[in-house]
Amino acid sequence: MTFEIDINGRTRTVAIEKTVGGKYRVSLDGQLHEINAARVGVYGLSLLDGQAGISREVQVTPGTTRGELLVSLSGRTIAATVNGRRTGRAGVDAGGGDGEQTVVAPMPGRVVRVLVAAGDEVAVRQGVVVVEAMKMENELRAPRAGKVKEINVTPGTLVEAGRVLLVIE
Amino acid sequence: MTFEIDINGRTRTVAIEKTVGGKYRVSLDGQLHEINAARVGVYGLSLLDGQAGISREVQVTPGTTRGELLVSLSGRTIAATVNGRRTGRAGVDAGGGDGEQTVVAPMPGRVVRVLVAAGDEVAVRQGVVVVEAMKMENELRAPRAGKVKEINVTPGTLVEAGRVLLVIE
Amino acid sequence: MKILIANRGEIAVRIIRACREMEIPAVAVYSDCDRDARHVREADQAVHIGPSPAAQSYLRIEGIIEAARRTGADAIHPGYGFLAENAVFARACRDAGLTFIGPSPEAIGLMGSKTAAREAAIRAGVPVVPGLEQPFAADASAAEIAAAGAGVGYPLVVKAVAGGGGKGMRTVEKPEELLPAIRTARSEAGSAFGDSAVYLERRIINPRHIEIQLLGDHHGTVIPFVERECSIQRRHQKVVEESPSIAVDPGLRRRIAAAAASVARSVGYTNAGTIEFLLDESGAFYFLEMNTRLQVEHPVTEMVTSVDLVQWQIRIVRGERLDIDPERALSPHGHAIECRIYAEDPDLGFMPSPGLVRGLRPASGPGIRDDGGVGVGYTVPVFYDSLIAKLVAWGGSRPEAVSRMRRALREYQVLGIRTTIPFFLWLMRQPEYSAGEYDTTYLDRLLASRRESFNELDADDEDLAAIAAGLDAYLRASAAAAGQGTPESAALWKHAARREALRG
Amino acid sequence: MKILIANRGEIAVRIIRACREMEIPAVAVYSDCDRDARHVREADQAVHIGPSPAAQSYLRIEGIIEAARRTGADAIHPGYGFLAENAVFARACRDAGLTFIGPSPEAIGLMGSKTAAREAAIRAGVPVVPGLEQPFAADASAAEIAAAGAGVGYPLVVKAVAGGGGKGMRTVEKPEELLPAIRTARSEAGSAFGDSAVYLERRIINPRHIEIQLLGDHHGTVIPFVERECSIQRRHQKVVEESPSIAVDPGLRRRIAAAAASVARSVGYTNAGTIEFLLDESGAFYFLEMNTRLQVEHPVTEMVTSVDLVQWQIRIVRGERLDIDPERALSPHGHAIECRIYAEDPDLGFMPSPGLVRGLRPASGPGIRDDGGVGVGYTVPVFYDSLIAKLVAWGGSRPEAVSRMRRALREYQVLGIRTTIPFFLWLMRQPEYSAGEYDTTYLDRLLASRRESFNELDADDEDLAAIAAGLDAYLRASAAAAGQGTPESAALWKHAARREALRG
Repeated sequence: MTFEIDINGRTRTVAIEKTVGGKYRVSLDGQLHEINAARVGVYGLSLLDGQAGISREVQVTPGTTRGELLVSLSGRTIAATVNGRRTGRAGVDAGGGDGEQTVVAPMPGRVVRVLVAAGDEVAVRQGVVVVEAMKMENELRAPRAGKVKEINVTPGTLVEAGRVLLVIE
Repeated sequence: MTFEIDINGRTRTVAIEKTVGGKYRVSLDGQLHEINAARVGVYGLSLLDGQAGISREVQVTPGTTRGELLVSLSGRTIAATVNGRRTGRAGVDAGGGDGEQTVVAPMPGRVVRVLVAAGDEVAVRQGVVVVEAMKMENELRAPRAGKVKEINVTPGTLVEAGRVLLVIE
Repeated sequence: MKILIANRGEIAVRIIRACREMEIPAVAVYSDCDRDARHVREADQAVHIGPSPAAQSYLRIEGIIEAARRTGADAIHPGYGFLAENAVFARACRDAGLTFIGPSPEAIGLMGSKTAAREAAIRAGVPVVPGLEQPFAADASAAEIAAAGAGVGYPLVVKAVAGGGGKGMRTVEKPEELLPAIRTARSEAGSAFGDSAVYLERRIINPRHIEIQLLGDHHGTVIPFVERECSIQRRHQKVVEESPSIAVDPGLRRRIAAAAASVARSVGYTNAGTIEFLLDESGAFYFLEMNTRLQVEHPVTEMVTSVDLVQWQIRIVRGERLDIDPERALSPHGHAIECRIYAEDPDLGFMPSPGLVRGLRPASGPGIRDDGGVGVGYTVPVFYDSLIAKLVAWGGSRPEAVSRMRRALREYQVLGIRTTIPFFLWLMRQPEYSAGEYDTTYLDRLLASRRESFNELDADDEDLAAIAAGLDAYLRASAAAAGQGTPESAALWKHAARREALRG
Repeated sequence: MKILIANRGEIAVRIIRACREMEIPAVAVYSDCDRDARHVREADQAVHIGPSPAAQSYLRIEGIIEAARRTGADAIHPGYGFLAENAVFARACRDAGLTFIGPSPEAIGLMGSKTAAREAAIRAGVPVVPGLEQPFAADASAAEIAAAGAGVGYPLVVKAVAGGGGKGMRTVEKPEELLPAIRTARSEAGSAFGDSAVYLERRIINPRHIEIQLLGDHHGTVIPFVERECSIQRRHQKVVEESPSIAVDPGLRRRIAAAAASVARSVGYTNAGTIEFLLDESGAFYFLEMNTRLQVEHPVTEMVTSVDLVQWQIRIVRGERLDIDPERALSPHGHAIECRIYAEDPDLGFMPSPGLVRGLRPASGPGIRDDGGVGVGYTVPVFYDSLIAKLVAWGGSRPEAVSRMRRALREYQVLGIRTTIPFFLWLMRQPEYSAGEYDTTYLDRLLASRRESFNELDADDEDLAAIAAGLDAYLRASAAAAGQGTPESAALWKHAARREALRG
């Protein structure tokens, strides 16, 4: 089986072939790994990589938006989608074409400030909208550099989780 | 729905009727409880009982023999079966009629000593067979008082988990 | 005695633990979204007190007093936040014949006002940060405000009179920023504490935030403890606390502790409280405010002094005498560090990350204490503070505590939502942090210049992450094809297969 | 440095934690049934070393040395049990150019023999329990054995020369019981340690088991620590350990510690080791044996002395000098208690209860340390010791530690298998235990007269247990009818419904 994995902003091709007794021949972008894998708990995988038996426990759980997976190891968590854009499973976070990205409200709240205007150039992680929720003002940031294409809210707007606030192209 | 629960050696009749929003009218042997129940995790139930909201977290998991449930609360764990003997789900631990009980090997091992003979009267929790396993000699005990009906092993016998060693009637 | 805990989350769980150790029944209260919260599951009784918004549940005084009455509780522990520093609530408890586990309503009323507390400190001969002695009137004109700002001098800090925890607080560098800052601080303070009054304080340059925990009994004894160092703050919110402070030597410790105790004694303070100070580069310290309650960061004090502060809060209201050796209270045993694990995404500017907790494995082992507040299957709600656990590491020395914290952070698993764990893993590697060279502005300065993700993996780990995502999809597809359903049922199936194998 | 851990379970996890804190890569080894064990998951590398029976994996010296070679490990930590006290293994490591993290093969060989160790103690001027100075020959006649028994006097104890942990040990009250006891002890010792030699010791009446942990560096320094009290034993196996002992005052502490240190110095002992003593009612103490390794119960010492023993084991082999203040090592800070959580059913005579761990929530919070060895989804195998976790409670005083232990035991959840937690909950309520009035025979005497279940619930809890079993069946039936499958998927469904509700 072959999967296209979008992970940490890159697309990787993972081809998996089961060999014997929990062992797998995995080709990652053409590079071969001999992986010994065991399920641990509901979301966990214990991986041993190669002769040296490099050991990592990796947790793969559904994320908070549809189709997104959270992959955790070594204390870090990164987002991934599997065959994501191709199967059309992308949910509220899908901004459209490859060139567009949206800023969505991660939880219900009230828009306090809009820090950019349509047409502005923004840098990656630049603050764009401030939403008050969970008793704090929270600055939402641009997921990538680009130009602000549209702004769907104004200060005072009450938003639900998942609401698209702004589109960057 | 009504269930017959064998728990801690007693049979209890539990009739359950859902009312509203996680609340249940539960009749336990005819005595009424207003229970507010919430699932917590895969096996857990958070119960609030009555106006006083007596709170207990109860974990109900499959046990190590078929059909047996382990019910844990307040740091203790007791065995239960639901409609057990009636639906014929009882597994290796089913000794037959209500009057019979078996002593089974809980893990693979070697029989070291048999402490009783067929026909002997035994008291509840009296040691009956010693099995060496997990590096220790382990004394298996009678689950209830009665008479030893049959003995299926002799010292030296290698036994698997679940093997019936002895029947008490 | 039976104690109702007028709170939720980790602090409610912490108080339940103290109750259980003292064999006192504990009653929880809960809002709609907290039905399956951990504090409800672990209490002996639990009472529903209203809808999810705090104003309709955890902040509703009558509902809480009614819950105590219904369950036969005769004492109320307020935790921190919510009603903990609300003199009206403390008085309502007294009027209802319930013991409020905290200071008197009078002490809360006095010290809960930052401006009144400053006056008390001045009377006790303790230096305060220069600033206004009165809050602005609600209708203060722009000109009045500008004049007051000029009088205090820039940079200055706008502070809410009520509350704590860094809410309703703004730093102002230049006169033209003052009005907008006051507006925001007022609105935040109003929604957080129901009191929008604000005042001004001079901003101390490169200060450390040092605070003194103290306990006072009803027999006139006040015991101050070794200081906590809380200078690691993000936008005035503490995120890491330690005890002792690397910047405080035994002589300074005695002087600050004595100052704190004299303020507390001067107002007849009882129960647990904390006096916060700013320490400047010259070693001078200034009274900042008093928190008339248990603090979030109380565990670091417990770990270096062997004192259970929550148990003492209860013993004090029972009339017991403090029998803690004052010398030991000021002699730290080892070093403790606390990281506040928030349900926030550090890569999105610490945006809250509420949601379903799908898996949870707190760190444990040598020197580690986890004060957790959530369980697996619980949905972290959008209605409250996003603190889900406090991870505390103890070591014989500060470097040992830091090493343990790093190890524990890597061990800690919270699945399904984002947390601040990756941020702490990064922070614990910063050379200034390791060296203890920081002040309250350190973290904001560091974060302002940072653009990289806190979740960066090295190339090999990123490869394994991709492989794991692929294998996960592969195994799920295979299990579905084999009709085994979820991994849970697959695990059962594997177990059955193993048992067969052992028999064969 | 890279350390291979030639062990499994909780002690392997403990050592991995120490490695991580010291930033040393850790390599695990595993047998067939341990593929998904926690120590494999948490190590940096892991190597398969053979089938499940220990003789074919964890006890196979060549396999372990080969694993070290393959992964580039340059040091081996043996943990306890398995090869930890095997001089042949320690020598094989040395020959392979690997650092053995423990004493020299010579010290292991000398002190690992109980009879040789007794001679060493006698030479160091330390009193020993009266008994045989040599083990029986394999072909000793019944008459020789009877004569030896009469010489030592009854009651006496048959003891294996090798090993430890209470295995191969039998108490004999009357001459006619001696031959059968020797037979069983030999067979147990042979299968546990590969050495069936046994000898006899006089049985001390109502003794306490007191032991002294010590560390020795390669520069001639030996530091003894405050004693551990390990008298709570079931059939010679420790189940609860504490530090300090309620029966030892500072004067006695100094004398026992000095005796232990002098034995260790007399044999040039290095690294971690423990000398066990019996303490009789008059306050006299007798050398019993030496364990030339880390002990299961080392955490209680760590918790009252602030010393990380495992880290020190590593630092010592690196050539570091012990810089621990000897005064502090003998001055306990508070009180610590450890309960060994075994996968055993206390209601079936502590029968092993292997099986799938379906859920796990260790206790945590103030004063609690969990040294766990298993994870959710792991099947506790039938091949090894059944210890799955060590729960340690610390308090400012012994009563405080006992209260915390009780609280933590109630909090601890291990789902799917039986454990000894209910037994400990019962033990912690026994008046003799609370008062500290016990000796090594206490627990066996108490258990002999006991017939009730350790899992007894009060009537209300038993009602709720029945209701829960019914509700569980009801909810599973409803979920199945609604096509929702397992509770896991139901939880997801609930989560989705909530999100919808929040939007609406």
